[in-house]
Amino acid sequence: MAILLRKETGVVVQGITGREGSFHTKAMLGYGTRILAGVTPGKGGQEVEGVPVYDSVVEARESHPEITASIIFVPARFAPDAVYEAIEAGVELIVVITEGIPVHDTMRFVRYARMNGVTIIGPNCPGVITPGESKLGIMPGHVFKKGNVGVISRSGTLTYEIAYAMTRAGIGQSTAIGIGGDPIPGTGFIELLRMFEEDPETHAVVLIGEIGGDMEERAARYIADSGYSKPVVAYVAGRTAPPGKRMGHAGAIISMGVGDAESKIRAFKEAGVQVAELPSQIPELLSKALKR
Amino acid sequence: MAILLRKETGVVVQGITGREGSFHTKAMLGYGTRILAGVTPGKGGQEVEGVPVYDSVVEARESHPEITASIIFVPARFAPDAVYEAIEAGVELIVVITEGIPVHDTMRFVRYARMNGVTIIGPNCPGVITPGESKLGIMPGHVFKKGNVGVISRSGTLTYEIAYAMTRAGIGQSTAIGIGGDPIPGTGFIELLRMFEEDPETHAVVLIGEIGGDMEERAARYIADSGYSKPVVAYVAGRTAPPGKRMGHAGAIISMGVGDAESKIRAFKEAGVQVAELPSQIPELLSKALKR
Amino acid sequence: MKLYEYEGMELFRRYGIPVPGFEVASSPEEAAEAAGRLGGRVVVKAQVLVGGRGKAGGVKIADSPEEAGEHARRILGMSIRGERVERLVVAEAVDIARELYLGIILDRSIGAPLILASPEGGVDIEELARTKPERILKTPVEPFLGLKPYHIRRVARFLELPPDAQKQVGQILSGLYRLFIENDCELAEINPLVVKKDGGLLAIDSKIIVDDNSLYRHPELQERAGREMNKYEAEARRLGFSYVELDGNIGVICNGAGLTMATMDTVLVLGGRPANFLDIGGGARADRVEGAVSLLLSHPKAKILFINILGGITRCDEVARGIVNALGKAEAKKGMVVRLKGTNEEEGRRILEENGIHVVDEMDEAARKAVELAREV
Amino acid sequence: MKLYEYEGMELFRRYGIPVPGFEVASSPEEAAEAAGRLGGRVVVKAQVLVGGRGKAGGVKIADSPEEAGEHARRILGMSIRGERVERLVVAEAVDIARELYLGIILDRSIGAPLILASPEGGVDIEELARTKPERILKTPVEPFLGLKPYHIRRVARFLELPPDAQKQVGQILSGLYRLFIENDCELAEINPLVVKKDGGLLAIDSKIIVDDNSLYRHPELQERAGREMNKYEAEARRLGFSYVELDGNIGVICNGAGLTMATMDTVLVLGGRPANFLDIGGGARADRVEGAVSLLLSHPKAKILFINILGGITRCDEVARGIVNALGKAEAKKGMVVRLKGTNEEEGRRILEENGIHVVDEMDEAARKAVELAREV
Repeated sequence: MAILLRKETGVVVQGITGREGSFHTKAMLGYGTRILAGVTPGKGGQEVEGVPVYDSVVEARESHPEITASIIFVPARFAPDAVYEAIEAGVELIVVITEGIPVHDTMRFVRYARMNGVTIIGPNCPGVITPGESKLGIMPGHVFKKGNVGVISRSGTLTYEIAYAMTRAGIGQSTAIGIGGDPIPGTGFIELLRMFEEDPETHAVVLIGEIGGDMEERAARYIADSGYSKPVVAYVAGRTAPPGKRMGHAGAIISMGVGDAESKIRAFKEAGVQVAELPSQIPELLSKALKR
Repeated sequence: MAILLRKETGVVVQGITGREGSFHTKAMLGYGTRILAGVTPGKGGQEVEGVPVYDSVVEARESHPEITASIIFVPARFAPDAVYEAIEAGVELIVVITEGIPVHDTMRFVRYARMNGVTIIGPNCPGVITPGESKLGIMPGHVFKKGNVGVISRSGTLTYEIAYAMTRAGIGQSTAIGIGGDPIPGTGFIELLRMFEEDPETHAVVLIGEIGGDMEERAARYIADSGYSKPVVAYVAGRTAPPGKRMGHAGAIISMGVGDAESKIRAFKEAGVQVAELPSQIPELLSKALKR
Repeated sequence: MKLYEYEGMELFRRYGIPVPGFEVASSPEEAAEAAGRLGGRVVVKAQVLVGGRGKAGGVKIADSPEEAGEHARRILGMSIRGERVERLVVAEAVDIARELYLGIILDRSIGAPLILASPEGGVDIEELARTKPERILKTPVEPFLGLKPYHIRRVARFLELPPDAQKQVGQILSGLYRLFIENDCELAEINPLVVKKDGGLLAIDSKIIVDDNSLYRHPELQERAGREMNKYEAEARRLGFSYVELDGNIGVICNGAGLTMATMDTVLVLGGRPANFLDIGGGARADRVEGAVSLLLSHPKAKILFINILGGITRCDEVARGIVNALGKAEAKKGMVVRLKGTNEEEGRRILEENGIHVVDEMDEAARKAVELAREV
Repeated sequence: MKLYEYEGMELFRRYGIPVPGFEVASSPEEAAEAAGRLGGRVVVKAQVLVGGRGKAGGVKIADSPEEAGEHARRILGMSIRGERVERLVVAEAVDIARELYLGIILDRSIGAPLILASPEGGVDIEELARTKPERILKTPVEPFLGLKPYHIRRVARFLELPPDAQKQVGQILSGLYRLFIENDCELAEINPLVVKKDGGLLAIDSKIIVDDNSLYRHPELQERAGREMNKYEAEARRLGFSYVELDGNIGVICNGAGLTMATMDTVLVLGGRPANFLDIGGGARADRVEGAVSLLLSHPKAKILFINILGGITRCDEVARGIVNALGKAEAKKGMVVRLKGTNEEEGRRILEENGIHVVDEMDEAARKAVELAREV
């Protein structure tokens, strides 16, 4: 099963002719992603890695009605426009790779997408991968392996580190989602936990949190209150972070007394979630949880 | 069954202390409407016809969580604010009686309500009545009678005229809705036709249209394309209306070649809908349709 | 409320939409002087709210101030579809390479602004919609988001403009959208939007309709509202009635727009011709009814009166009193049919019958009677 | 980006939020002159970006220009939580009846602006949220709709203000909301908002944080960004790294914010203390890596270096070359642990080992090694 992304999912790449867009189009095609079209305004008629380029998402979807997902590699100033264009054109899943989008812009397109029933992953994220099927993102595909553990993370490289450790320990992933490091992600922990709950092929979930905001605390409460049926293992990065300082990600900041790692770790523990002290402990915790 | 409004529906009256609001509160209470609270900012703590008045819809709902519907008697300049307040407070059905709201304001709150899953009836409308159960509007209750015919109308007085004719002919109504005479109604013919389709107690539907826009044409297409299962009888007012002139209702205008009565009547006939030439013919057409 | 071309052009200028130099003139002398100031060739255009002024001879090109004055003399005072020309626009003539269409309407079916664009401008857009719908781009704008760069790109592509014109289209469309939103427009149209020989874009005609309900927040427009009305329309407006004149001879007074239209339709179906639409609204008291009845009693086209009231909030006794009072003050007598139903019906009927006015029970019967009376006059 | 109090007060003024008369001074003389111009009692306030200046003695009342000058002499140059006071605000003293709190934050959990209001102003809002949460009103604003009259009524009621103050609250809250939106704020706070003895409202302190990602559209702010940084922070900013200083002695360089934090956490768990957060980002080439390594080699606090790279888009060979280049140019030698995994791992390892740098395979092992080395220095 997996969630969000399948082998069949038809994809359009927005910003396909750019350096990032073309590089990752090649990598995604190599992984098996079904990229049907690309979009760069003014470059309609060209081709990138054999993928036809259109001037607009509407035109791309007219020619390829099977497109239901988009991945956006457009610079921060133009990314919101690309999101709205994709929503208007009827795309159902939008992965926004772009980093550095002003949070007021993100707030608007995230709300608008939600009101229109469109799922956004990101911005400032590595994307989504369903190992062995399709990759809608910039993660190195080889560290992932098909399996039964769902991964939800606010981080990029740390996710690859953890996925790689899992893979080496023989624990594969059903789907792995990097929700992005910005303060307002399009899709949060709870929505994805819900999707994994309904996915019969997912037997356990890894949550990789970090300082900033209270998404981990809310997820912990959701797990406790909903009687979440699958084991959850968590890791929270940023125990050394001082208050008021942005730790790389725009969202990784302890502010107004909210968002430190201890609060999140405590919340997870109180919700019965196994918390790894080091990323390297996750495979072992998962093995134990899956055996039960 | 009926649609939208039942005996149990808990109601708040926004603008209850005004002349219109208090007058119709009394009339609605007399009809049996379950009015639990009223709202007028700054008048919290007062009573109108025994109904407690609050400063805000949030406070009214906190004290009366059974409130799911609102009726708005607030002047045009303040009505949009009242609608947004009701949406934010979690009301599910909002009847906007107010006439003269700028259409750009209406466009915004209608879209916003739709995105939030809230049903708006109106603005500039007589409201909704489920005869024998509840009345959320300004129509004279006695012309209606419990029965099996759904009524959907863009008009006020004309609806009473037709309902009265039906009632005298022994044909009662399941629910009657005046959607209002403005160019952008919160709820249109098609949505209500759909609700009546699913209501087992509704055996036939009367559609009372008028010039302006193409809602009648779209409803006709919907009836034809969906294979609508219940007989529909229609009347279209405004055959004498000249183009470019507003016939009372802000929405009753033939403009840019769209909206004349002939086009609507033709569309209904092509969709197999019985069209009455005079309002007085409706009861007879209904009797025939219901006998089949 | 419809704006005159020059009012729209002034709005265009205010919103950064390029327009040719122009002046407004209301005499041949002013027109000649304006042409002199503008220099070179000018266009003299009648300012009317109805369409079709070109075919009616209301638009002329002049090569000199003298010629502009001569055209002005011929056009001023002209009647175009019943509207007298009081004012002219004198505008710089433009070297036109292509004519485009660009407009924004408030689309009722989607409940949002809809951009209309066509590479075939200068023609009647309704006509084009019928004959070549594929030549019109319709692209909606989400009012909560406003105009986005992708709308501009889409429109520029459809208008077959070169990439370097995109910025100018963006400026024009952004200006038109802001104008549309900030002025509560139902329609804001540039037709034609011309591409000059040098590639630049220029709006050379405007059509703007502002929502009447919004006029309270546009005081400068509210002052001007109703300026094209005749005296009966102005009086109805003053009294707060919805009122529209038609060509028939049966004056119609009802409560409620739908009932009024249905009443007129019934008259038509039964062989009569209504003289007007007059809706007294809900809850009218005697004085308002008196005003409505007096208005039609004084109107030469309404030979007989048909009053059809279904009382809800409106009380029949108040209606009856209003009718009686109007009749008492009227100079001319006219045939009258009254149908009265609903709240306080008995009292109303009593008042009317005491004053010798017969009350009919049913709408169809009343309409039939009115049509009969009208045949006799 | 945090704004100084006076910058916030200037924004308040620009958005129609009433503030007392004030001037900015950077010397005792300027402070005394400002006090003279303002007349009467004034408050002399240290301008720092950290909190707690009141307790640190950074806020004083003066009854005369001379006294203002004396206060200024004492406050200027003061260090408040490590921040040197360079500037003062000299403001009219106000007769205060009540102190309120009014702020707008961009709430992450609802993804919308959230208005915070409390009748207990002048105190730390975080503290109040812990101790008396019921005394804080939280009301969200839908960004597509903006501030509505019902928000204003709700806030005015909660602030226990008389009905005639509602208009003034509306003006202040509308101004604050526009300021918040137009300046891409994460936080815009008036604390306290005071009710004067005469009933009027006045904002007498500001706290404003602007989203760093938005600075490109606020050029006047972008110019000032980074002004509070020390030389290492400024250098890291120039090079485009995310960089934060801590109190430990192990310099950390990683790719990716999450991995950097996790690496620091691992150091901590294994008994060490990181000196910094330094994320070189994705796809860094040799020159960028060289810059990062050189920065920490020159930093006195980083006694040993721990480089942890998981290559994806980042190539390990480029990382290795960057490290070698930096070491070649460095004046001081420092202990170093390198963990390298992923794209072009073998090549990177070869380059480093040719230059005598041992590469560790696993992150935990590497961290343990770094902690050991740090103990020895």
